[in-house]
Amino acid sequence: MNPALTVPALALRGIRKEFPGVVALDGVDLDLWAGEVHVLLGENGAGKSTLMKIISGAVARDAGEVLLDGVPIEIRGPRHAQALGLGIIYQEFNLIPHLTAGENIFLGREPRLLAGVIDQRALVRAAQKILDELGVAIDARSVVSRLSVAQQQMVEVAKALSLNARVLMMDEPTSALTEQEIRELFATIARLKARGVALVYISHRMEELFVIGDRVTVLRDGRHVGTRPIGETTMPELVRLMVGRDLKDQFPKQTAPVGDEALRVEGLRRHGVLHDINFTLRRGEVVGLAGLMGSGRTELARAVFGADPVDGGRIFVGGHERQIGSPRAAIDLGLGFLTEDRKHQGLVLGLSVQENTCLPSVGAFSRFGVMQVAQESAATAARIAELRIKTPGPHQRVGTLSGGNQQKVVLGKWLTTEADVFIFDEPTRGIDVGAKVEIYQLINQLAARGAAVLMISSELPEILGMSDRILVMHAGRIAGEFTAAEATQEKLLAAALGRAGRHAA
Amino acid sequence: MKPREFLAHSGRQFGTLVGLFALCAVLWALTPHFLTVSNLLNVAQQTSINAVIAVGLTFVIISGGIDLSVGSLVAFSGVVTASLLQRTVPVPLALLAGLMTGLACGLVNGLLITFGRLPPFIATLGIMSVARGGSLLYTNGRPVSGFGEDFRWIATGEILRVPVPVVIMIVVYAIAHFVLRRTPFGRYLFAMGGNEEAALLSGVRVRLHKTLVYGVCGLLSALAAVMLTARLNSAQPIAGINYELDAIAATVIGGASLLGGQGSVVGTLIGALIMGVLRNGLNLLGVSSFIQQVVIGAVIILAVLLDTAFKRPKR
Amino acid sequence: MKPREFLAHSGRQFGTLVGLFALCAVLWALTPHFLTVSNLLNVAQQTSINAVIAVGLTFVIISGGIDLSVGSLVAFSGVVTASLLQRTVPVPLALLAGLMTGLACGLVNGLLITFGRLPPFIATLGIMSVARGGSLLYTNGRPVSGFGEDFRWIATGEILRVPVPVVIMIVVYAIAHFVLRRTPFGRYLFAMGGNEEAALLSGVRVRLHKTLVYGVCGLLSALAAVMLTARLNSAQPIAGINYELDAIAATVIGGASLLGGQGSVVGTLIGALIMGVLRNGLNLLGVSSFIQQVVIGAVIILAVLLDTAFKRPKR
Amino acid sequence: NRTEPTSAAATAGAPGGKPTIALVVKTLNNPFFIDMQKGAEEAAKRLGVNLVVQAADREIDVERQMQIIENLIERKVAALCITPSGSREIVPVIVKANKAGIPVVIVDTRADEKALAAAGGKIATFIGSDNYDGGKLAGEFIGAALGGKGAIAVLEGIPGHETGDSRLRGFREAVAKYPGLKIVASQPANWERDQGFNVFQNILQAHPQVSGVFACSDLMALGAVEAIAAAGKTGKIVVVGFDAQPEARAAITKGTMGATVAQFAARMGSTAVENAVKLLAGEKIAEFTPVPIELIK
Ligand SMILES: Nc1ncnc2c1ncn2[C@@H]1O[C@H](COP(=O)(O)OP(=O)(O)OP(=O)(O)O)[C@@H](O)[C@H]1O
Ligand SMILES: Nc1ncnc2c1ncn2[C@@H]1O[C@H](COP(=O)(O)OP(=O)(O)OP(=O)(O)O)[C@@H](O)[C@H]1O
Ligand SMILES: [Mg+2]
Ligand SMILES: [Mg+2]
Repeated sequence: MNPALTVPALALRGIRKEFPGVVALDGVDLDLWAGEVHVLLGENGAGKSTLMKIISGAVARDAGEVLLDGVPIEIRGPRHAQALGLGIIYQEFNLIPHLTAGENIFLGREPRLLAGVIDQRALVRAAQKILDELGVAIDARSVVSRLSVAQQQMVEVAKALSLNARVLMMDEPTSALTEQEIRELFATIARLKARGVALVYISHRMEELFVIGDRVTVLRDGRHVGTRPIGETTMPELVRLMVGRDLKDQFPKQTAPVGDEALRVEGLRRHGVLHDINFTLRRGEVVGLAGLMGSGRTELARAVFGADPVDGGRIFVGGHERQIGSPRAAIDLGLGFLTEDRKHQGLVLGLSVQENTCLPSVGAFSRFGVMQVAQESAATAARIAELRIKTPGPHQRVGTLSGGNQQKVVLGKWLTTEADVFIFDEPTRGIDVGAKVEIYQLINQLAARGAAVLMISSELPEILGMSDRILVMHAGRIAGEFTAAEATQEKLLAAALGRAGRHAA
Repeated sequence: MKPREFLAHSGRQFGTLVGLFALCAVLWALTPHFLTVSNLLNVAQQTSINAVIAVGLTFVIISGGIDLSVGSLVAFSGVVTASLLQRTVPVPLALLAGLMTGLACGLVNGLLITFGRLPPFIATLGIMSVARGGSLLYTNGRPVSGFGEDFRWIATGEILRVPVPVVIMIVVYAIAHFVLRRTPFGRYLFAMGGNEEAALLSGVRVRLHKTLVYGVCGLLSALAAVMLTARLNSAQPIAGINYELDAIAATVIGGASLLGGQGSVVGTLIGALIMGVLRNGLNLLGVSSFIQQVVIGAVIILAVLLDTAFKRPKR
Repeated sequence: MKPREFLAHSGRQFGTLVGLFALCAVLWALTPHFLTVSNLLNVAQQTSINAVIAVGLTFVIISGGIDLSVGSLVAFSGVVTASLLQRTVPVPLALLAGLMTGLACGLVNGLLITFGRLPPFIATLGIMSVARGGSLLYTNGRPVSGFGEDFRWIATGEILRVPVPVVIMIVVYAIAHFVLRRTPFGRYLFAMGGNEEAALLSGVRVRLHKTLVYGVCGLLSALAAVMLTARLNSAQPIAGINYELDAIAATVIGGASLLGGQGSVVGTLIGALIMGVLRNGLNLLGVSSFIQQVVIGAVIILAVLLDTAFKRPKR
Repeated sequence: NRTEPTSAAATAGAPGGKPTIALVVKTLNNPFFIDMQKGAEEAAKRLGVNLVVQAADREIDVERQMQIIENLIERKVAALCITPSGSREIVPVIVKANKAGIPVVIVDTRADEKALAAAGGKIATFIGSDNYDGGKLAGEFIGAALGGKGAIAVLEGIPGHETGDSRLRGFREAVAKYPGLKIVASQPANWERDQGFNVFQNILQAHPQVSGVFACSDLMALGAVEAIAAAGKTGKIVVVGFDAQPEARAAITKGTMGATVAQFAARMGSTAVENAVKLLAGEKIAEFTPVPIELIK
């Protein structure tokens, strides 16, 4: 009889892993069956990624057993894991910036002409085929550092697929993707499932798991708290398992009184990227900015923030025209910009939670050129508490935090500044449901305090649930503007595809 | 902090310190001349010049750069100071001029790197050559020597029985430690070295601070030049050749990473002392000069091996 | 590719090439002796030794490392080869032994870095000192000289009217270019230098390839040693001092980043030629020795400034 | 089994009560100083004293030499023989040795007398010959060999280095006496053999008429000899070096080199140790012991 039907393809028994100051995993069991999509749920820092890294050979376990087809195995390293047919898409990108997409996809497994010679043509062909099957328009010969975050994510997916693994783990593959790519990805997952691949799927987008999941396992604080067939559970039950309490409202939107104009952009242009951008943000307002991958939302935010030069246009802050030549100038004018790519633009991974949290406010925290350590510590402690950042302490290196907790630190950075115009680019990327609600509440508080918020997001429910007003970008232009009341998912999508919507004034 | 966290945090320094003590213990066992007050002061004095230069390099290296020109700047600022002294310019003025020369050359390095967008290696390699040639031209290749006792006090004087160069070194290290740990400038160095893009987007004026850090490095080279000139009672246009290597070595032994974002002033001091003690010990032992080179290389490797053993991370 | 994309892709090389041509044009205008076949062959020969070392360093630098020991390895492999030749060991055997010496020392560098977890700067600095001391001990500080014509052919011979050293250089560059662009080893160098963690997680055997790359660098240093020994008809224990600086300079002028992940063999060749042409030109022009240093520094800065101007990104 | 330092400086650190004499040269990477070491060792053995020989890695590193001497003073050696890397830069450390009561013998390169007097330092004796005189000898030889006319080239050492500088001054002065002799090129080759080769090869391109070359050291001269061979001009250009290294002597015998200046390093080394021993025994020694400088041709 086919062993695939009697024993799990991969089984974990009593896995334990400890880092200095943290028990990341404590006696976790998990069964993965061929042909199932097994969803892994848990709060930020629950230990999901660590568990996956143990299977992929990136992290060595302290205790426990790994069984492949019922046989205990020792995973010696990433290379060995690949050879065993265990593939993974890491939560944090692991691409080589100066190599091309194709070279990244086949890194370590290049097709050869002779023993020691790479068959570059075959490589490009094979890579292009995988990318095309994924339905993304990426040239396999383009250098990865020039791809957008979403495109890089798709390269990661392609890389994992190229392994032809029998167990494939995906750690938040959709956090950087928009609807379009997510659909393509789900189609791919369905194909793999039919082929008998065992899939692990990690995501904080709860709605997704009911679309593709077969079974779901919940981790909390490194412990296994339950496994359920998808059909036999409900969203509230899972949330309760994850966070240990009920969540009343996923989008606790509160409207604040709308005040004066906080930021106005007129005729902003940047060659090939932004065309005649006009919009206004008012105090107390949360404005959503939707759009497809590559529509230029990030570019717009960078241009306003002084991170990229512009070719023309005027920017008014608090009603006065301002020249914003650098991020420093923007911050001094009361702007804050939470970047979408936390690893490369958001954090200095080698520095501590405290040093990162206070970085934009270093000037404010110093008197006569001397840092006021007490103030810094107080502010950091406040952020750790407010955002429930899971860290052994304020002096922990940010690089060792879980992805979601890193994201919270980026958020904390800007909350620590005295900004009153916030540009949030994908603020809840990688953040668990419980913490999302807290962040939404924070956004409410900011608005209530009289701040203006521009929230860029690829999650339409979030845009719809949290915005007072919604802008939609398409190909570097503002292609539509909607009030919260009139907006629907369909209207936004149509505008994002450049098909409908009315032009903003 | 728990001991383990402490090690994880300052493991590099701790390990190197153990290396330094081990080295001292070995020398103490091998020669009675090592552990005497006068010899230890001697070592401290001999270390002081390299140590002062190494502080500047530590700053630069933490910020993610490198400065090869320090040795040439030692020569250049040295001959400028010396020639002014010979023209009987008052000592404080001559010192100021020398220090400003170093600062100015350092700022040129910085500007080439920030506004000229040159890799730090190239900019400072170029300035290294230009400043060397400049010193030779300025002096016609001859040393400039013979100064008054007031100037030479910088090398020969004592404050509370501690030689002045050692006092200067201690003061420089205290200030540098403070700047690195307690001022915005120090914080920005770590941020730029760790992730320049993130630092920029967090409002750090990267160009300004990068230019400044090379200025500081030049200034410290000039200070070292003053100390060297007073010590030798002469400023040579060919002084300081290969000093950059010693200074970088002290910095890296002390735990800084050439990739930037890591390093400490205390570590650098330990690194400089390891090199100073090692050379002193080999002289005391009368080890032949060929074998000395072998031993120096081996000890540097061993010291840092010992050190990495202390912070071996788990997979 | 569109011209703009082409520039973006190979901008560094293109810019440096313009720099090289500009330099040649200036020299051609200033002296009739520059643009003659015999002089150009001289330049090529004079460049060949640095160029061969620089290839090895380019590999190391692309992989994110550094090798300071190349100069000492030139000396060490040189005296080993020479002393064997003097004991009338057959030339091919002596060559093999010399090359293996370089390879072995390079592998020691690599092992210290991978298994010893030492920073490359420290490991190779240590080996630099050890190998230098070793060469001095081995030879008692004296040169080893006088070889047969068959050995000296490596320096004096011609193949199709091209001097043998130039032929060696061309062959080395052709192979190196192929290795870097078309073999997994070359690919992995870029990967390790670009993001070591990611390379490791992709299943690249980082330790193996890192160890190997230092071995290759040592091997190429040994090849340079053979060329140098044949050229000077003598191997010296103090040969190759500061060669690392020239080689790193050639590599960085050629567009490699000391942070790793970037660089090309062609760029390095251009970089080495810029340095070679520059020195040759200054000799031809009879520029005074002090001014030479100023000019060398200034031209290095200018060449790379010109070059960065070509790839100034929009942001 | 550590021994406590004995009170008498003259016997400290010396196993068996033999006094220790230190010889500090510029560098031991140079055969000239190795010869000096050999001479000193031979004398030390003969006279029954301990000898330590120390040097910096780089000849130009005056500060390192100062450190070495300071450390030897700490070690309380009985006498110091020094070849100064810098004639003026050596003065402060001579003063230190004076203060520690250690007699100083200067070898090969003079300590600057004015600076020494100004600093109140004193040395026991100077043993050696003058680089300047050697340069003059070389100049006179080349003038005679070329019949007083022709184009000559010079290979300098590291720019700004004192040793090379004095040799050059002597050479230039001697050549100036021949109106028909012209120095058409004078370029640095940093004391290195390969640079001697490259630089002279380049000079030959620009000045093919060169008929004589003076190199400030034999290393560079031997590099030039190979460059001449590569250009097929062996025997047509008079090469004069400095230091009389065995290889240079061989080249002179072979006829590929014209002459070299000999300074008798071994004799300087042995005389230095002999003088030091006399000093320790309280004997009087001469203030200056000339060592002949000779042209080998
Ligand atoms: N290298 C490391 N060093 C120290 N602590 C670590 C390291 N890697 C992970 N941790 C800690 O282990 C715990 C689990 O982290 P993990 O990344 O597995 O969480 P996660 O469930 O994937 O969270 P998220 O949803 O935020 O991605 C966290 O507290 C994290 O800080
Ligand atoms: N570094 C870069 N070099 C060249 N092109 C880039 C770079 N970064 C982004 N682009 C391009 O600019 C366009 C817009 O960028 P981006 O994808 O960040 O926009 P976006 O609307 O914010 O999308 P998303 O946030 O979903 O990634 C895309 O076509 C992208 O490929
Ligand atoms: Mg995770
Ligand atoms: Mg974006």
